[in-house]
Amino acid sequence: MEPLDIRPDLEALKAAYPAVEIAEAATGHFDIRVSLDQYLDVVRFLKDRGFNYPACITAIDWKDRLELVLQLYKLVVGSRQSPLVMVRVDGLPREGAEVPSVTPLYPGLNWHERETYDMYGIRFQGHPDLRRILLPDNWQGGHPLLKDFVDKRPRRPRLVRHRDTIVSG
Amino acid sequence: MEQTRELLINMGPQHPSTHGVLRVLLKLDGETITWAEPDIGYLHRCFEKLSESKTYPQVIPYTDRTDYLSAITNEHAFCLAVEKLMGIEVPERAEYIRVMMAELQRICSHLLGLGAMALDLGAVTGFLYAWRDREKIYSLFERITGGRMLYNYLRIGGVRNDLPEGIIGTPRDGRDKADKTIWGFINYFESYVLPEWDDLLTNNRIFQWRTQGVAPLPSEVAIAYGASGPVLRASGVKWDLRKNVPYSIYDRFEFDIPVGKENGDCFDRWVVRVEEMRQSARIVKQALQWLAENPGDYIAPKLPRVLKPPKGEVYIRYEGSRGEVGVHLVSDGSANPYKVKWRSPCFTHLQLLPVLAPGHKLADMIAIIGSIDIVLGEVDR
Amino acid sequence: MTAQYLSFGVLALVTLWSAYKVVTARLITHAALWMALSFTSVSGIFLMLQQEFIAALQVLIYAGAITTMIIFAIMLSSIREIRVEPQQQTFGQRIRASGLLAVVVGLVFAAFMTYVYYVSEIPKEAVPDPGLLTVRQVGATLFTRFTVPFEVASILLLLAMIGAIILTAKETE
Amino acid sequence: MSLADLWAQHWFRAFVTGSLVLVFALGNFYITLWLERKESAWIQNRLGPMRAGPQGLLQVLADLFKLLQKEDIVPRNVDRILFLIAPFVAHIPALLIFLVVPFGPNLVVADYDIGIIMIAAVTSYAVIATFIAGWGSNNKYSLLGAMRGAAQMISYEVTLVMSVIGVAMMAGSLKLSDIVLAQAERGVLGWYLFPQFIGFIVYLIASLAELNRAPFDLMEAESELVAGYHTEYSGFRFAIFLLVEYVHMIAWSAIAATLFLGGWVGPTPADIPVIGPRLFGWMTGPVWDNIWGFCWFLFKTYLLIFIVIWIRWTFPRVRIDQLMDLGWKFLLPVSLFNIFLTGVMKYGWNVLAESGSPLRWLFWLWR
Amino acid sequence: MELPIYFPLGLGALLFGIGLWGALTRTNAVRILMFIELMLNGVNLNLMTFTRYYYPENATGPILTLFVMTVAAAEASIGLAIILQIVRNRGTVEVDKVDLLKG
Repeated sequence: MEPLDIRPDLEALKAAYPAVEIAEAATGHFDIRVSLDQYLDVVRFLKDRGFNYPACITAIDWKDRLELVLQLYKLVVGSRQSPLVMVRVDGLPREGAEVPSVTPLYPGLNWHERETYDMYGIRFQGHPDLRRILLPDNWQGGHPLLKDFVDKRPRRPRLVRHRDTIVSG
Repeated sequence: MEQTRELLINMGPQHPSTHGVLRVLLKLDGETITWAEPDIGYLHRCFEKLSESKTYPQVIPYTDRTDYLSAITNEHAFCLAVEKLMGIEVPERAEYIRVMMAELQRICSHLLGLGAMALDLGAVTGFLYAWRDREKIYSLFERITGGRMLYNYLRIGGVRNDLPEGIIGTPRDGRDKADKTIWGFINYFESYVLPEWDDLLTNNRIFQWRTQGVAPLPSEVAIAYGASGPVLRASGVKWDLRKNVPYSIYDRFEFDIPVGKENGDCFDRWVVRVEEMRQSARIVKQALQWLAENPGDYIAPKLPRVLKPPKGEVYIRYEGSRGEVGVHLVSDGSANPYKVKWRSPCFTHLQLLPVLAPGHKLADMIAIIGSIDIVLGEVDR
Repeated sequence: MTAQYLSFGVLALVTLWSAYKVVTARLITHAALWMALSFTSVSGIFLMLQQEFIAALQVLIYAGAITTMIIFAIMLSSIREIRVEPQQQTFGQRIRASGLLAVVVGLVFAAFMTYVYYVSEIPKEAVPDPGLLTVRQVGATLFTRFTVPFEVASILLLLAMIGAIILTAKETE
Repeated sequence: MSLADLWAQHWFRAFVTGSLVLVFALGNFYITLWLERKESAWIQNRLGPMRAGPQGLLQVLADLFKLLQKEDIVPRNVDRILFLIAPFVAHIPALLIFLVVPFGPNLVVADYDIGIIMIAAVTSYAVIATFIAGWGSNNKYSLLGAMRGAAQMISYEVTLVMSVIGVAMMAGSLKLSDIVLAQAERGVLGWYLFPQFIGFIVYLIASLAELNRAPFDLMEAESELVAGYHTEYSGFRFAIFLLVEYVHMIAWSAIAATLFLGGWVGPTPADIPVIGPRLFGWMTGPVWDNIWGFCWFLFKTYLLIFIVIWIRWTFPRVRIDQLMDLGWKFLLPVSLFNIFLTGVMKYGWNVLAESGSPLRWLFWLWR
Repeated sequence: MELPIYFPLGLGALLFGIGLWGALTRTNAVRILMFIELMLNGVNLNLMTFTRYYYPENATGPILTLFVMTVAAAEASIGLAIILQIVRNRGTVEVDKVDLLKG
């Protein structure tokens, strides 16, 4: 059970794609900052280098821009400490972001991409069946996990006036 | 000539054997399924949006509610993530208590998963036996944490309260003390319950008819679809995060990882889970020995009332009872987590249904759903 | 004495009424069920004639096997038109006209039977209550004097089964 | 009109014995339903009904009243007559079987000398009753369920009759009372259970499938979307279907007890070698024979009912295609082999009887 | 048997008559098969009546009826198989519509 070292793979990636920034985070995973157009090639490159296990794909809303995060790692039977790699695409516009889908490469991310679309509104080109997964199909309220999301559904009138009954201390 | 036109039916969301509010759209040609599509979202409680407006300790009760059948493992995952983010050192006694509770919870959740699958296949007695043993674990948990199913027992940095007096008991406790002391339960569990499971169901001819050869899952497809936990191991991939990506103090325990054959089918997923319960019992025994040898009461470090972890991100992978639970925390230095992403194994396993179901009979669909053992709380979050 | 007339009268009435209903029942499934009823009452008459073995066989073969087979055939064959029987306009007249035909045929047949009955030298008066024919005797003669017809009948059944399977097996297998 | 010559009247005797059989069936239905609840509770280590009456004995009464007072909904565009008569047609086979079963030495309603064929003939009505129920309730799903149930019943009816022929060959007659008498001579070890063990096992499995019970209850399985042919029934009519299922179960257990376990044959207290005649001598005589016979018959029937219920609560459900494979490809050949085996063994015993060679004891079991 | 013989004989004849009448008038093939069974039933009934009234101890009567029943069962199964084929090919089970030989 020898610890798995993925540094050579990252050097090879750096050699292949110089524009990529690779950094090791304090909490033990590797961040790979990628630009939008190189994203799919980098993921394909990593897959060929043996990163076969799709952990999950999600997005982070930094209030002015969206950042897509794809987590992969090498599932090598008998290995220890197989570190996680986060492929990050920053600077996506908050509405109408278009990102190539990785479902053809990793079928396991099919629903994760649909959930990210459902929650953040990032459209994935090439996804076999991109529609909302958790929210009802006829949901018009926008994408809930965005920081500026306001629930526009009509407020039901509150039947009992809450304030008067309880004498709050 | 008049073809038997395909029957489109939907199973659920109030179907008795879909383990909660899952709706599966099925196209049937006569008796065989030609197309299956799960439809989820009926139990979506926006866990991730909620936790963005809560402080770190306040999020812990929410994590219980995701996979409500193994609450301790979820709490454990979240606490590990925060501790890694803030670099908190957890006292050793708390670590042992956490591991013991997590493994007991794994036994309990497997019992229910196996019992529910047995019930769907018609073995009502198997289901009730699972219920009986779960009650014993619940009475233990009630004495330790106060709750029976959702505990809010773990705290960031340790546990809320120490184990009550005399709950560990002595290794000689037998069946009579099964719900009084943990040793009593473990001895009762290993000597009486596990052999009974094998006789009642695993070696039952009709059970084997219904499950063997149903929905085989090759290991490459399992890995490509992100399967994890018992489903992945049943397909012959020896991958257990407690061993391969050790967290907490799991590297101090020795236990082995049950693995199914290459094309693991429903029966292998069943056998792997039964075997895993045996391994969890072994871990609990080792934890109990350590807890008995060094009593103490230091269970949680002094932490400021309002936790403000440094800016940064963490993604930890935890071996939940149903698979790999991923917690991705992003913190901006404030008291509230900026983003919490809960990578749920059941959510990922449900993607296997459209791959596994076609070609099988309608009755097999029940066995398939039972064998991948999904909990809708975790699927919909 | 009257018990026999009474029971025969009831059974005969049930048989004829259900046979008539088989002809005139609008839905074909009803016809099948009426047929089962007529088989049952015929088996009742066999019981009256103290032939239990044949009565039981009648129920077993006719009311059990053949009716079920016909029901399955109805289900498989004309699912669409089960509900609505094609009501040709002339259907009504045809039935009424042919009702006459039934009576004529019945009379001709009965006349022919009575002629055969008188001309043949069968002993005219009924034999007093004879010893009952036990199944053992029937079995014994079946396998001694009638072994060849018995084997031929079994081959016939085999052929029927094979024929039915070949004709109806779908090509999918 | 004294009772004696009244009894001589055929119709009066038929009426009395018929009603006695009906009382026997309903009484045993009550006890079997209670036994099913208690036994399943015992197997699943819970208590079962305890509140209604001592040990829950009145619970079944409570169930029946609950079902009786429920509104008997007859859906609108249902095939009215068929829908209404279906439960009662389903009753015919269940009750007619008791006609032939010997409860005691001379406690038989009508002892036909074609006993077993009569049972086979009567059970073919169950198929028609299922179809009537399924077709009557006029909904696609219950029709599908009915056809599936009918198919299952037919394929297992053949096996059922074949498995019983072995017993008829051993006893040399189809009359059930002859079969019981034959077993009486052979003593306890001589019951047909031992030589006909294959037949007994095949009979048990086939009768479970015929009853749509235990591992073969495809129709009520919640995993199947079709809830069986009695989906549209409610209230009283549904109670009748429940009654039919249990009376059928009792009937099949009674037949099994008669054919394989020697119906009313059993040692009575008077037969105890030394003290028997002196101490219990007064208990002999025709009336007492009937009473002891009936007790032994009940004991054996309930032993088999116990086994049937036990099987139901331990085995999971079988899939429809496995069910058909088991029926046609395994049970039928096995029962045919059993017939062949019995024939050879009996012939061997008779042939060697003349030559008197010790080899004969090899066939002793089939003597 | 006080019942005069021509009572069951008459019933058999009438049963046969109804079977014949139905077979001639109805057009649904499955129903025609039913009438054939009815006719065979009539025949059986007559056979049994003669056995019971004149030759009760002679076992040939029941055996002949047994053979009639066997033939009836075989004929019914083959008939239904053929009907299913007709339905599969022609789409209808109405006898008067299946007139391929009209040329």
